[in-house]
Amino acid sequence: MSFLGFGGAAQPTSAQKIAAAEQELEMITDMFNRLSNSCTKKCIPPDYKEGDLNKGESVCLDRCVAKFFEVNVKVSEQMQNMQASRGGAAGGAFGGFGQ
Amino acid sequence: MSFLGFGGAAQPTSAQKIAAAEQELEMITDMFNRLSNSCTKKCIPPDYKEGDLNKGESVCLDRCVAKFFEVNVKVSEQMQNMQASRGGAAGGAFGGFGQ
Amino acid sequence: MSFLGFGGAAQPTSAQKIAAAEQELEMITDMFNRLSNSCTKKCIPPDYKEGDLNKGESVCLDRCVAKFFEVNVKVSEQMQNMQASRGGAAGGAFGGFGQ
Amino acid sequence: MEALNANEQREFAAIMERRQMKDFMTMYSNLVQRCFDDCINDFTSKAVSSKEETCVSRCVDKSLKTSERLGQRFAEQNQAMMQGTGQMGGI
Amino acid sequence: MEALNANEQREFAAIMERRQMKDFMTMYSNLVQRCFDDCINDFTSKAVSSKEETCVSRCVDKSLKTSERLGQRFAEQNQAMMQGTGQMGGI
Amino acid sequence: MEALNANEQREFAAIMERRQMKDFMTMYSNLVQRCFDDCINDFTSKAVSSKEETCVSRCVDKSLKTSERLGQRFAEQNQAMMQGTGQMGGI
Repeated sequence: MSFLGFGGAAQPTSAQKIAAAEQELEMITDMFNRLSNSCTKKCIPPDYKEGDLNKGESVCLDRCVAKFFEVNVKVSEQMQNMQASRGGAAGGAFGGFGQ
Repeated sequence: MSFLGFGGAAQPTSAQKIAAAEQELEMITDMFNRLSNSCTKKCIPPDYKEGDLNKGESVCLDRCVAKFFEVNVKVSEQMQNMQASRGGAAGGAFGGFGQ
Repeated sequence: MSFLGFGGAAQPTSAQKIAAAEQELEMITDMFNRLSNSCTKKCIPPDYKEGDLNKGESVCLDRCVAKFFEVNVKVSEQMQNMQASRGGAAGGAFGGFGQ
Repeated sequence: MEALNANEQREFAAIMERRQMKDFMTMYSNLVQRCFDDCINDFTSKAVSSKEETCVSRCVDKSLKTSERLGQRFAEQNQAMMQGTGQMGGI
Repeated sequence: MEALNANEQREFAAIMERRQMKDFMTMYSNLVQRCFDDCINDFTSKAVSSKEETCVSRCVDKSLKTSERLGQRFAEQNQAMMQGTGQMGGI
Repeated sequence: MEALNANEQREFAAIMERRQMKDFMTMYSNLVQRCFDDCINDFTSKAVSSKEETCVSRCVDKSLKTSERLGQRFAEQNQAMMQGTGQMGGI
């Protein structure tokens, strides 16, 4: 994903390009799954009084997606600033945050 | 899993048959893990006053497994009906529901 | 991880040794991710009144890591005792516990 | 991804196809788990009650509609971000 | 799966074997995490208290018994479903 | 792991390198999800409010510091355990 500030390096091989496309697809899928999870929890009450999305739920989902992207961009910017001011890779040997 | 209504196509190769068997095993393992998760949360209080399962917990687990399978069948039927009435694949480019 | 009581067998091949090192790395990464998850939930309130870790949070994290390791050792010992008294592998065909 | 040539695109499409069944399975399993967790809370019987069955049916219905809507919005936002505008119009 | 011949079954068995260690590891990690999460809630000391230790020990015990029981019921239901009955007798 | 020779170590390092990008991505995604879940709870508008933005920024900050501290303690404990002492000094 370009907003993460990756990419660069010259003339990749076919295998590298395909692997990169695959990794990008995986990351987008993962991002969508996380967004789905979060926005469903925030917008859809788990009592299911009806099978349709009502107006309030629909609008909430739309705004939730927009906000998720905005947070994504902000976090990305903040990490790039930190990396720039540190002049190197952030994080250490262990990088997981758990969920 | 046959209740999902997959299968079909003629004369698969050895590699395909093994891959299918592996995928089936993976899906059954995944289903068991999800069921374990859900039924433990629903039936086993996290205070551990004893190391043994008491009668109530045991019965709850048994019924929970039965209900999980029944829900599985119902969801599968509902999705097959929807697919049949739509005349095609349900869902779009992004299909995750999160957990 | 040696505290699990694995290892043994004589003269592994290069591929086996590398696979084992990879598996060990994966397991340590997984363990760190789980510990991160648990200790963050237990020690860091999700209201973020400040960006820094305060004294109480820092001490809580340190103790949480120590306790996580201690629990790990205790669970490992208990399972080894059970295995020894049963004279074989614990668990059945399905072994997941969910999260 | 824009730089893939015809051959590479064909290979990538094959990889995506192999992933589709797996993704569908995960989607299905998540759906079952969510609707089970939200709708089944009575263990005085081993049979799903009609009330629970209604709940599961609506849950499936609503979850699929939720996923469809989220997928549309996600695709729009992703598109917008790729084009570098970072902004979508007016909700 | 019933259509695998002897050679294919041998290959499949080898794949399963390679998976077993990984599955055991996941099971073990889930067990540690569950019992830690449920039993350890006091961070005024860095040592596990005897009360916490008892809780962890019972948690391990009960979790293994839970998993064993669930595995039995799951296998029965799965068997029944494969045979197309979809129904188990009488709880 | 101590028994890897030079060649094996080189191969293992290459494997680790390939994993690093993936691990970083997972770390990043977890961070976004955590801070979104904890900070964004008002859906009366589609724009992130300044209050929410402050929360996200502190969440990122604190999460990275948390991860760094946990990583240090984890490495120490792991080291101690490998040496068979099983005990760390004095908190």
